Amino acid sequence: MNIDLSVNIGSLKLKNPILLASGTVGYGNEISEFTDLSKIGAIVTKSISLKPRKGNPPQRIVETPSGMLNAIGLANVGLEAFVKEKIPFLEKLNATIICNIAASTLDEYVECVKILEYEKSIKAFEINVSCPNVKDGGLIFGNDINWVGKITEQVRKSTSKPIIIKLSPNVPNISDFAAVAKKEGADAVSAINTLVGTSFDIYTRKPKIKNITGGLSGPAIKPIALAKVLEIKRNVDIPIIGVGGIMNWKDVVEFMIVGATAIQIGTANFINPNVSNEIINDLYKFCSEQKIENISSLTGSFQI
Amino acid sequence: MNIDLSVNIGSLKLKNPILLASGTVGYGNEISEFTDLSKIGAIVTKSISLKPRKGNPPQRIVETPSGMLNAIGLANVGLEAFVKEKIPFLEKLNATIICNIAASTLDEYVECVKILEYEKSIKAFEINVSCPNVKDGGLIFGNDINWVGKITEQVRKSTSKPIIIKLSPNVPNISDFAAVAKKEGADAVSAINTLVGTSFDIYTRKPKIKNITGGLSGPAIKPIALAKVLEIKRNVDIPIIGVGGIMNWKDVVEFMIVGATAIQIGTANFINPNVSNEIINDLYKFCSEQKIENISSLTGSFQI
Amino acid sequence: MHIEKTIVQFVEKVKPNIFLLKVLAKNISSKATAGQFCNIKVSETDFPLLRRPFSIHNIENESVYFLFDIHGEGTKILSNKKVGDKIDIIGPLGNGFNIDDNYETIFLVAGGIGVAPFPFLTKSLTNKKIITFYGARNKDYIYDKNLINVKYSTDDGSYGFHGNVIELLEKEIGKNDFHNIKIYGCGPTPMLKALQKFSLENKIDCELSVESAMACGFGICQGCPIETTDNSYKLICKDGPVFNSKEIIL
Amino acid sequence: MHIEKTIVQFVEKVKPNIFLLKVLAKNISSKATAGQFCNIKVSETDFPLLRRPFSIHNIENESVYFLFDIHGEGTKILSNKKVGDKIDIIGPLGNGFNIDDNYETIFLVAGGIGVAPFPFLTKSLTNKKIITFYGARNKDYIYDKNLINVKYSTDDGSYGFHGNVIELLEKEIGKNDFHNIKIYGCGPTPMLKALQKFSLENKIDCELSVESAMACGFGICQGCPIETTDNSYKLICKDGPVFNSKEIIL
Ligand SMILES: Cc1cc2nc3c(=O)[nH]c(=O)nc-3n(C[C@H](O)[C@H](O)[C@H](O)COP(=O)(O)OP(=O)(O)OC[C@H]3O[C@@H](n4cnc5c(N)ncnc54)[C@H](O)[C@@H]3O)c2cc1C
Ligand SMILES: Cc1cc2nc3c(=O)[nH]c(=O)nc-3n(C[C@H](O)[C@H](O)[C@H](O)COP(=O)(O)OP(=O)(O)OC[C@H]3O[C@@H](n4cnc5c(N)ncnc54)[C@H](O)[C@@H]3O)c2cc1C
Ligand SMILES: Cc1cc2nc3c(=O)[nH]c(=O)nc-3n(C[C@H](O)[C@H](O)[C@H](O)COP(=O)(O)O)c2cc1C
Ligand SMILES: Cc1cc2nc3c(=O)[nH]c(=O)nc-3n(C[C@H](O)[C@H](O)[C@H](O)COP(=O)(O)O)c2cc1C
Ligand code: FES
Ligand code: FES
Repeated sequence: MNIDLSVNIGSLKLKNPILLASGTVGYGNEISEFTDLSKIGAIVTKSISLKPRKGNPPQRIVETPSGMLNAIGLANVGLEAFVKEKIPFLEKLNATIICNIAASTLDEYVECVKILEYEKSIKAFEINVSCPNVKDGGLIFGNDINWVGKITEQVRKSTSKPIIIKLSPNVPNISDFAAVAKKEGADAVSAINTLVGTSFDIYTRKPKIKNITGGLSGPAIKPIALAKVLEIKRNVDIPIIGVGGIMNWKDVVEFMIVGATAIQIGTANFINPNVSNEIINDLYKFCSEQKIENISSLTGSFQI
Repeated sequence: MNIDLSVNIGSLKLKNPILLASGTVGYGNEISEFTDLSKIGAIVTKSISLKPRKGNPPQRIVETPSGMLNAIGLANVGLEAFVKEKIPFLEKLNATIICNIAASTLDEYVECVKILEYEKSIKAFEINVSCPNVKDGGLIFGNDINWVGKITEQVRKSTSKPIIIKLSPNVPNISDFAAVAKKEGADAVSAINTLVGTSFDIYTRKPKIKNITGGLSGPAIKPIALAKVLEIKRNVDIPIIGVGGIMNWKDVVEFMIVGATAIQIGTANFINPNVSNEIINDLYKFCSEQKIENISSLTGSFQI
Repeated sequence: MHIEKTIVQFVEKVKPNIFLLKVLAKNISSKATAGQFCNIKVSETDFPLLRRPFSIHNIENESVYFLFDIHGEGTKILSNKKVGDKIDIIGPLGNGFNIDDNYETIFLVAGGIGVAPFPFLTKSLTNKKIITFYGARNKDYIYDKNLINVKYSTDDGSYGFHGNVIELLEKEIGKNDFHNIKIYGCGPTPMLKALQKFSLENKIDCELSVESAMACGFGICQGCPIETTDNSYKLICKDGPVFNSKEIIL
Repeated sequence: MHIEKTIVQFVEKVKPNIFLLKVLAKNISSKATAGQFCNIKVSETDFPLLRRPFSIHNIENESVYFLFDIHGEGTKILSNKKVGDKIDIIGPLGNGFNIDDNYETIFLVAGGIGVAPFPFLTKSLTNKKIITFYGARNKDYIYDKNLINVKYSTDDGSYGFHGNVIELLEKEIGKNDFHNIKIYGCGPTPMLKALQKFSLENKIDCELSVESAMACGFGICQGCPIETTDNSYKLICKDGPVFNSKEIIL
């Protein structure tokens, strides 16, 4: 049997549904020593802002039960260095690039997209309106449906590439956000970004993370992410990229069943930097065993 | 040194800050074989509704990484049987009773409270506006700030006992909900109820829980619960009862540091039905070692 | 009901996928009856979070035996225990099999690892004519120590009757002239369903030990309901795990 | 950098709270230099979630040694490994100590379990005069195998100098006439701070191996920054863990 792992996110065709999540693989340099990026559906690059950002002071991460908190604060090299140094490297590796953009103002999103519009190897933009770890922008945008609408609208006007809006899970009605994104012209949504969490040292009584709160990721949030994807799938007709706590191929199948067209792997890369390619192999096996010719047939195939 | 573990939640003085969370100890019968309920700060009884509720069909629970989903659906004996059978039993055990009430309409809350107003041994009401597993009421109330305000207002008018509003974590701005509860006369808030989550079988493609979604509890949600308590503490001057993923005395101290006056133990009871009394002993030890005379001095003592 | 820190006396792989665990558990062993179960904390950490329920396989002096197959993470951890390790066990839990002197002949019907409670039950059924019907996937999955009068079936025909255990039962019941039969069944739900049907059709009194996901195991979480024929729910952990086959909807 | 399935050759309790682990790791052993570390998956399950970073204690043929103390759940699990168990290890990671031929005398300054990388470093520093300053909580916490020329301090005075290792260093430095000294330090942050101050005041070249919480260990999570004196951040896992003491703000 011929197994077809390819999936379509709007006009974007990917060789398989496995993407690497923004912020969990940098710009591909380091992880490329462990895994073949040319075989992955796409790499979503670390959130890029117009100017470089130092990020938050340490301590930035802490482990929690089946998860971790991070408050990296969007540390990144800035748009210029990204274009000059990072894109050429990824091109050389034959990686499919989705560029994730973060910004503190509506104009900054637009400006970034306009500049990057001419980078041929960027196949799509993922618009991060949901970073919990920065003071300006971030969840001020991501938890406000009007902002999400406006940002989508303006970004849509500024690019012909597919745009994916990365949604915040810290809201009771994520499907309303997906609906707005769709209405304003988004090609897809990613769900979910991290959930706001914290952790304190009981002796010093200080937060373990300098930023006080951080974003919770990892297996702990998987049930929540699945519920958010399902909620969107049942209410809005837009391709969904599922993210949150995926550790193995079973998790991928579960996300696709509840409605994801593709998925992203985040925290799992830290533990096994080759996990994405292992998962792709495992998905082949699963599809063969289950006689699933097109993996895309899994999407939204839940039986309720 | 004399250690004082007692805490005040408004006018309600409790011998220690350890409460048993609603829905995780029934009405005390079974767990009383494992733990001495007279020594616990209080037992919060399983959500009671005006009429008995059968609850949701099986399967109702599933384990998840460091957590579990439940969709019990507020199965309960109803107000009448509660008064006749359950309260007398708890009285005999010398347990301090906080009665949790769930309802599908505003009137039902009011009616329950009015009937129970005359039960002397009920020391306070916890108003559950945040159950994720029922069709009517539940999160329709809990995620809507106007409903939370109205319910608090009406319940306040109907009772002279302390009232505690149990808040939903499925919102981006829990402190606004706490502020409304305070404004309308609540004596305290409990944070948090469970987060909406799901889990699917990848072979049958069916939800593992018949209700499709369930409420996520256990250590997985602890970082989120801590962040919610901290958010309320920094914005609203109201006693907070911390709930979510508490497994041991360290977790209790952490919740108190970020702002909890008292805490509730939920899922942990299933794993160790005597954990509450073990924690009380451990807190004594901790306070002695750290020379903390009044445990209440921990509340909100974070160093930021 | 006790929360007991038991001590591992041995864990043995008795079949390719089946393990026998023996723990020293004074309190639990002195109270247990056949068909009851225990809720086992398989690790000392918070992972896996929940306890795992297992039938009491047998009791010997102050020891309790469990028979289990490797299912997922929890049973894997349990299978790796070493002599002397401590295991935190709550038990005995639930209501076991009702032993009723009115019956002459007892059929024990086991599917797969559902055989677990039957050695203890066999021991408890003194002065009865017992026939054990034991269905397994194949020869390698049969562990029949401390069972008596066993008739086997295997799905692949590698041992005994080729087919499932209910088919075997149907075949055998016609052969002999049994009096006053009572059936005790334990196994996967599809088998129990078939057994329920069989017992109703043949008007044989039948008790079934059923399974469900469990969080607490003793009635506080309401997580383990089973629908009853009078249109309400009972709790498998507290009201069961053994129910009269007429009482429940599988 | 490799993801290697290593095989446990032994785990030994060498001191009440200190364990020595030896694994067969062909790839890692052939590439490692002193001061580098590995990121170890202590269990085969998803718990604990993250790897645990450990300095390479020593290399012998195709084996890698780690020396660790029991800190929390992860190190406890590691200490329970058995001969033949498989452990998934990523390494060698980071930049080790710079071995510079311009120096005659080498001071190794270790605080507590910070002694871990020094046997490998000692072995790598051929033809140098090495003095090892080793501070520990008390006698029971000293594990000095494969170190040379050791001067001890203990917090409680139970062995060697009574005080901390920097006080010992200050005392000893006055005594002798050392030439061309280079210091390599590893230990808890307060000790490294004191050592940094000491080396700056005494104008001695000094490299410090620092610690931080880590998620990935090789530069993809940005979780392990350290502030540098030129007002930016470097990554401890990738740019370190060894830094020149002048370069970083502790
Ligand atoms: C009353 C009762 C008695 C049982 N007696 C035995 C016995 O004697 N021998 C035996 O091998 N097994 C028995 N089981 C089944 C046993 O509990 C499961 O095989 C075990 O919980 C699987 O755990 P795991 O971590 O290995 O599997 P996983 O699949 O990783 O477990 C995930 C979750 O699902 C639950 N779960 C998975 N399978 C079952 C199941 N069949 N029943 C209930 N919960 C399940 C687990 O408890 C856990 O919470 C019994 C179950 C019940 C309810
Ligand atoms: C580069 C490097 C080299 C190290 N070398 C050694 C060594 O050779 N021997 C040794 O005993 N220890 C060493 N450590 C410290 C070791 O990593 C921690 O003791 C270990 O991670 C604790 O894990 P745990 O699960 O037992 O503790 P827990 O406290 O339960 O761990 C909880 C979390 O905090 C992290 N954490 C806790 N303490 C530390 C710490 N001191 N540094 C970094 N992360 C920590 C853990 O990795 C984990 O994510 C080193 C750390 C680093 C960064
Ligand atoms: C260390 C870390 C850094 C992250 N940085 C970003 C980021 O820059 N932009 C972004 O959109 N998401 C970022 N995320 C969120 C992830 O892309 C992903 O949405 C989230 O981690 C949930 O997936 P996971 O559970 O698989 O990690 C980051 C996550 C982690 C753990
Ligand atoms: C099985 C189960 C049933 C619950 N039932 C109720 C309920 O009836 N009313 C209520 O207010 N909360 C209910 N809860 C929520 C708990 O009271 C608590 O808020 C939540 O579980 C988080 O705490 P934990 O992580 O310590 O369990 C229930 C939780 C569980 C796990
Ligand atoms: S398992 Fe908790 S009530 Fe049955
Ligand atoms: S630990 Fe991930 S970048 Fe250093």
